[in-house]
Amino acid sequence: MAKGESVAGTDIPAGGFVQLLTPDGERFDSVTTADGTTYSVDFTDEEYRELYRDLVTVRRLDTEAVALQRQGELGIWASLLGQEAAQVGSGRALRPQDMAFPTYREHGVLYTRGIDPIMPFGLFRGVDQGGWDPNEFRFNQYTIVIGSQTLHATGYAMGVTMDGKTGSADGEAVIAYFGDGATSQGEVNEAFVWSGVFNAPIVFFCQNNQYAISEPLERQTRVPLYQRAGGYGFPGIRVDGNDVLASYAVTRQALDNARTGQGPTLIEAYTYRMGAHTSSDDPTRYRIASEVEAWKAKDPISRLRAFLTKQKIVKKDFFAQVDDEATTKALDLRERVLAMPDPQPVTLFDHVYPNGSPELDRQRAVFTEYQASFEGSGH
Amino acid sequence: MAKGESVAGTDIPAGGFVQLLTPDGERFDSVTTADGTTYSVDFTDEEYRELYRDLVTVRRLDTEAVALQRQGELGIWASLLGQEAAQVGSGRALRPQDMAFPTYREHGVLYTRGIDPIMPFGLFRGVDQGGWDPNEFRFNQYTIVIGSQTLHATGYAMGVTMDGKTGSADGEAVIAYFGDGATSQGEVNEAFVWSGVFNAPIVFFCQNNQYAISEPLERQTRVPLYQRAGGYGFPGIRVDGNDVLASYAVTRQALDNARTGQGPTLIEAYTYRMGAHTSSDDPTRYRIASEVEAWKAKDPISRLRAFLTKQKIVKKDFFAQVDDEATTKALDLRERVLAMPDPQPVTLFDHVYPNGSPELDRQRAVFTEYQASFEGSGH
Amino acid sequence: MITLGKALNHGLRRALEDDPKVVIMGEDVGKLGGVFRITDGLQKDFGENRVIDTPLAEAGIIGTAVGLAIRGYRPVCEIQFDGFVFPAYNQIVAQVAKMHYRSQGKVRLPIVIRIPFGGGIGAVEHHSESPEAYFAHTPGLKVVSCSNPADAYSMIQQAIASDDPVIFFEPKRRYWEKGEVDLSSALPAATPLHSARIVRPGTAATLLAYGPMVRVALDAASAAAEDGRELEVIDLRSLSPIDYPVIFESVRRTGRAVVVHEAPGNVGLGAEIAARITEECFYSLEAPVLRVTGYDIPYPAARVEEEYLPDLDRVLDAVDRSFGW
Amino acid sequence: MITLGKALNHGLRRALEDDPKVVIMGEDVGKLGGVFRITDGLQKDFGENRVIDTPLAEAGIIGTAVGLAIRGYRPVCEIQFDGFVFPAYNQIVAQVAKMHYRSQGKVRLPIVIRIPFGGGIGAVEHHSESPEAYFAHTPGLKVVSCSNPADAYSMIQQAIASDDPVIFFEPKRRYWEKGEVDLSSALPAATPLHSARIVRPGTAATLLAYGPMVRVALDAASAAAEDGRELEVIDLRSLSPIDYPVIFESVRRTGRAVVVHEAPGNVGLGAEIAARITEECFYSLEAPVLRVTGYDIPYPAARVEEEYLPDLDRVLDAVDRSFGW
Ligand SMILES: Cc1ncc(C[n+]2csc(CCOP(=O)(O)OP(=O)(O)O)c2C)c(N)n1
Ligand SMILES: Cc1ncc(C[n+]2csc(CCOP(=O)(O)OP(=O)(O)O)c2C)c(N)n1
Ligand SMILES: [Mg+2]
Ligand SMILES: [Mg+2]
Repeated sequence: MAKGESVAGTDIPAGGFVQLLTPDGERFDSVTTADGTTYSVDFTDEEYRELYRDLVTVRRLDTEAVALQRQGELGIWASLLGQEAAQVGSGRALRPQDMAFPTYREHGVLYTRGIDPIMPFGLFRGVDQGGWDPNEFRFNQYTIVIGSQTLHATGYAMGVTMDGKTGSADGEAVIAYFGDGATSQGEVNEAFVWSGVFNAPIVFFCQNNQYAISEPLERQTRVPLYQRAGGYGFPGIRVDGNDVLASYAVTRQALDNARTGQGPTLIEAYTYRMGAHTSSDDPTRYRIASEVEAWKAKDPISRLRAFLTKQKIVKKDFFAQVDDEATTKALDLRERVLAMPDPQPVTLFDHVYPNGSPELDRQRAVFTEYQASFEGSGH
Repeated sequence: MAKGESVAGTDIPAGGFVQLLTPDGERFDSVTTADGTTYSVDFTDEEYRELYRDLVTVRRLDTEAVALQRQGELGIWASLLGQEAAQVGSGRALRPQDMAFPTYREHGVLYTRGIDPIMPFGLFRGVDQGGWDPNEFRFNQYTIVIGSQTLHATGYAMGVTMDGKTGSADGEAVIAYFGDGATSQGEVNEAFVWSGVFNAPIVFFCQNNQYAISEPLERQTRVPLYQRAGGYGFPGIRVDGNDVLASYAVTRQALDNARTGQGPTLIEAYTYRMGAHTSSDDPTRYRIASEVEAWKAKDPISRLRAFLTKQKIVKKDFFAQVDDEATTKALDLRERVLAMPDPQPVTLFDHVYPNGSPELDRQRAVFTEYQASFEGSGH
Repeated sequence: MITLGKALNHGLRRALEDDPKVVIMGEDVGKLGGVFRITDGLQKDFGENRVIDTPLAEAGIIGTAVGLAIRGYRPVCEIQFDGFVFPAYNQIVAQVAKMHYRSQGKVRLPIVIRIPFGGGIGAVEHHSESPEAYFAHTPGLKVVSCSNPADAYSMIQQAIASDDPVIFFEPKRRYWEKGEVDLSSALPAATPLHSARIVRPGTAATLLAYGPMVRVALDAASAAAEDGRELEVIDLRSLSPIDYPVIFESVRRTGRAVVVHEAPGNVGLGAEIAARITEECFYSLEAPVLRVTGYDIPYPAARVEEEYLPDLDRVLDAVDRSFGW
Repeated sequence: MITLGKALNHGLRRALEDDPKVVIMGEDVGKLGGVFRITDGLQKDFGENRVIDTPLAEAGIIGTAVGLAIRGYRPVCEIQFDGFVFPAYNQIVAQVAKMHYRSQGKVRLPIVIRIPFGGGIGAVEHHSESPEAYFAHTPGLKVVSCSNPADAYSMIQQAIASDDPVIFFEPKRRYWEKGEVDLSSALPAATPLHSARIVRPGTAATLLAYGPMVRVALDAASAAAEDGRELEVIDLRSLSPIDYPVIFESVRRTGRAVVVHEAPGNVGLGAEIAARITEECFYSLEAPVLRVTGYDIPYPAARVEEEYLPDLDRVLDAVDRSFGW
């Protein structure tokens, strides 16, 4: 394995990024950026296999979700197809004490946190709003309003500092996920302002999948997104988001910088949304097939597979076995999604306020009485 | 006059800026920044005198306004003391066809546009909301909500492009004023996004007067503000905002770039708010006298005066004459402010909608009847 | 027969044709034609300068529209979903609503802000809200909502032609409902933008609704008619100002009124309408004005939204309660 | 006797003392002590980690407060003036208000958002607004307003101690009004945060007010008493939820009600209160519930604001009209 020649950092050329694994499965030992940082990974064979398992599994679960949506079992689904490496790489880079703030597409990150993948399905099926306890899973609730979670993550990170939980190798770090489109939101830029001013222990992880629904990157910026960071006083770096190794290495480094008190980093993971924006979208209206084809050649899974094969890290039946396991997981997921019960109507009135409200109690009582009036009437 | 040695540009060191006139009145012929741009001015003696007149006049009018406020004749006043050079320099750099979007402090810019300085006094006296026709004066209304005008300016600039009024030397350009504090507002950063994406013919002119009310610059950024621009794909430059010549030169260049189709520039005019934030503020609570003293030595007026004197550009009684003229203007202003009539109560209901509203007509009628009921009752 | 969505599309097209200063702007309004296809084909035919795909920033959409309006343009802004208008709220209430007043009439902002609103489409959070009260409570804004294809076609054109800033609420779950639209009709012949309309005459009680709830009110009236109770249904069309003369006249006749909307009841439009009717028709009322609204909860999960949304049964129940007073 | 502003300062100080998780954040809250000096001296005594001067970004203030709350803190955010809350509106209505519901009770956001509100101080635009209806209409938020120093002292502590997100409206023109405050009193002994209070008993009609208008209502009641008309004055204190039992009981006794607030009347709190009273006390009402409010115009220039603001005369005029019905 050669020493990486690509030079990347705050002044990498457009299109340049940190890459450790080429689309053909060639591996660079390390990459050194212009600022002198060296990125590398040192995985055991089993860890490589584990990464491959993750990638395949999150894609397979995603495929199942797409199917469930088509069959009317989910109201909508936001597929991560094509973004597996960015998500698995960054997600695996998190240490147990770290906290993640996702958008609505980070099913892969969720999976790598060891969370039951069914967790967000309540939201997409429409049986609930997708609520869970962020602190239990060190994984915040999905956020639908574009960009808002970046401020939540920043505030949480300020709290980490206030709690004295930075400045050492076992400090805590925070990661905020968002898309290329989100970089245009005022709130996201305010998160950059605040993180710089308070030297917050945070990593901004932007999955630049080239589109915000139909709008191509040029509608959000005319320079590479990672460069946004410099104007707020922290480093920005672009990584090959289809390379799980580089995504891991760069995120791990940035998180460790954050936890040791060196403040924020913006990571732009350069990737591509292979599917529709969501199941409601029709990408053929705004992008051409050849573009999608070109990105297929950069697939995050096939390159790791090529590497594993070339390096003889895996046994003959490994790939089939992984596929089988993933399918088993997917079918289990399907079964459990189908079994998700619809909420009881009267739960409408629950959890509006921690302390409740007499006005709501009144409305709940009226509602209950009204519902009861239909009993036996076949309503 | 020596060739300026200071090198400034998108990579000038912290504290470095474009300067053509030192606090002692030394003049550099030109300054060349790292990106190769050379800034210089080529004024006639009369033009130098005119600039001096402007500086003294806007300061004198401001002093009068402060006095009027103390005497209870204005509800509030936002003094420009210390920022005269940034405002006169940039204001004089505008060409007649250009459009300015001020905050609430740009009385100096307003003056250089040839506008009667009484125009904003309705707002500060409380007899109106400060409304005028932006297109008549090529000077938008004062904007109080921090940062909002930067988006208005951006939209206006997009309209300039759509009207085909860029791309030549007599094209139109737009300038948006805002403070250091404003750079933290999401809306201002959105204005940067949009201006980059649409290559809008706009100059963002940030008067960094070191404070947002009580908050020092460190609460908004940990790197120089002009560097914010790079991340949006356009140049940023810091200029000595207490140097009227440099402020003129840099703004003129940026405006000409905008009008000829080269897109936005962010100018950070490095200056100091010598007075209180507004008449309601007490700066002794948050800053020390020695800091203010240090900035006094960099006064924008005294340095031009020193230059005019050394260069023998003015006659003996010039300075006294300018002071006298300014005082005459100030007293005239005072008189006219005192004569401003209070609005008629019923005008409350005017101008809510261009097309009116029957509901408002009803409320106006009720109000009028109610008012009439007090007639003769001494109410 | 065309759908309400298509009627809006035709109306926008005609506005673009009629006035070169009209520009459409928003997220995904170009090639995609908007997530609901309301601007379908317009960028292709009018170009990228007239139909502008914007950065993903709602404050930016409205803020730049203000600047474009000062420059002489007539921006028609699309907010993708009701729940995403809030990043633009500052620009709308502090700038769009106030600039004409601030300038003593010297600055007009002929901006239309289109917002697909309301629930019933099985969506996730933030996609089913009814924020109209936030805007109706804001002086300086006019607020309207269409309920059928013919109105959609004329009202969007009237809103664009008006020099007032108009918040234009589109009943998203009715986008696919069809109706007759005379695409050759001239604007001046249309019902004025701020007029309410009696869409079903009746004598027993007055139902007041707008946008997506007009259909529900009409269905309720049909059902009541089978039981021999003739309900009058008024489509408000304009939410601020409200066309009160039509309402008062009706309620004085019927003596009973029920207001229907999806938004939470607390400090909603129904409250204002109830209060005004009571002030003006006190001695005509046989019962208090009743409200059938969303509950005072965040919009709930899709699988239970039908329990949240006013429906025929809840409207009839309110009518019954009014008669039982 | 201390001022209302000072009472808030004492209340905030005590909250900081009582719970190490309480943090104050906002623009100029540190050395300056806020533009109204409500946080005066607190940063000096509690440090920069407890009293945080923030960047000039209201969405940032509320958005980071959400994150701090998830982390276990209890942020008390200051919005400098009423008119500057709108950049934070998205965070407030889409996140703060909804997160507990979204999470099915798993995430509590014990955030207090302090907003000095209302007019009468001769200020320029955006400094005199009354945006409470925007928040009261939003399920998931609790909204309160204090009207006197004693309430200011206890209510701010109760709001901070509450796990509900609370929008805390401070009547800025009453900051300098003095009253007795028992600084040693224990919180549990105070009137509950969401209770209304009869501040002057009466029999002839019920006046309902909150925040800055309570004083106006009390003055009107005094004046009316001289004419032999005993008005009951209720200080609502809580604007969402409203403590209706107290109100209904009063109106059933008096048969007449007048609601007073500074905010524009259209779709304001007065509308809701009028509608609810009418629904619940229909047969007790001698006249419709009347409203004395700001007009439906943007807040006007200072020199004419007294004509805009409800005052003693307008309140009495409404009472007269009620009696003349
Ligand atoms: C404030 C806001 N505006 C609009 C939307 C509608 N919307 C949902 S996803 C999306 C595009 C997001 O693009 P990007 O940030 O690149 O993330 P991606 O979906 O590509 O992962 C839009 C416009 C929203 N959710 N929130
Ligand atoms: C959105 C908003 N928040 C708060 C304020 C209150 N306020 C008025 S001026 C000011 C400070 C502005 O600082 P800066 O941008 O540096 O401009 P300067 O006053 O120094 O010229 C603040 C916080 C406001 N006007 N608008
Ligand atoms: Mg994207
Ligand atoms: Mg400043």
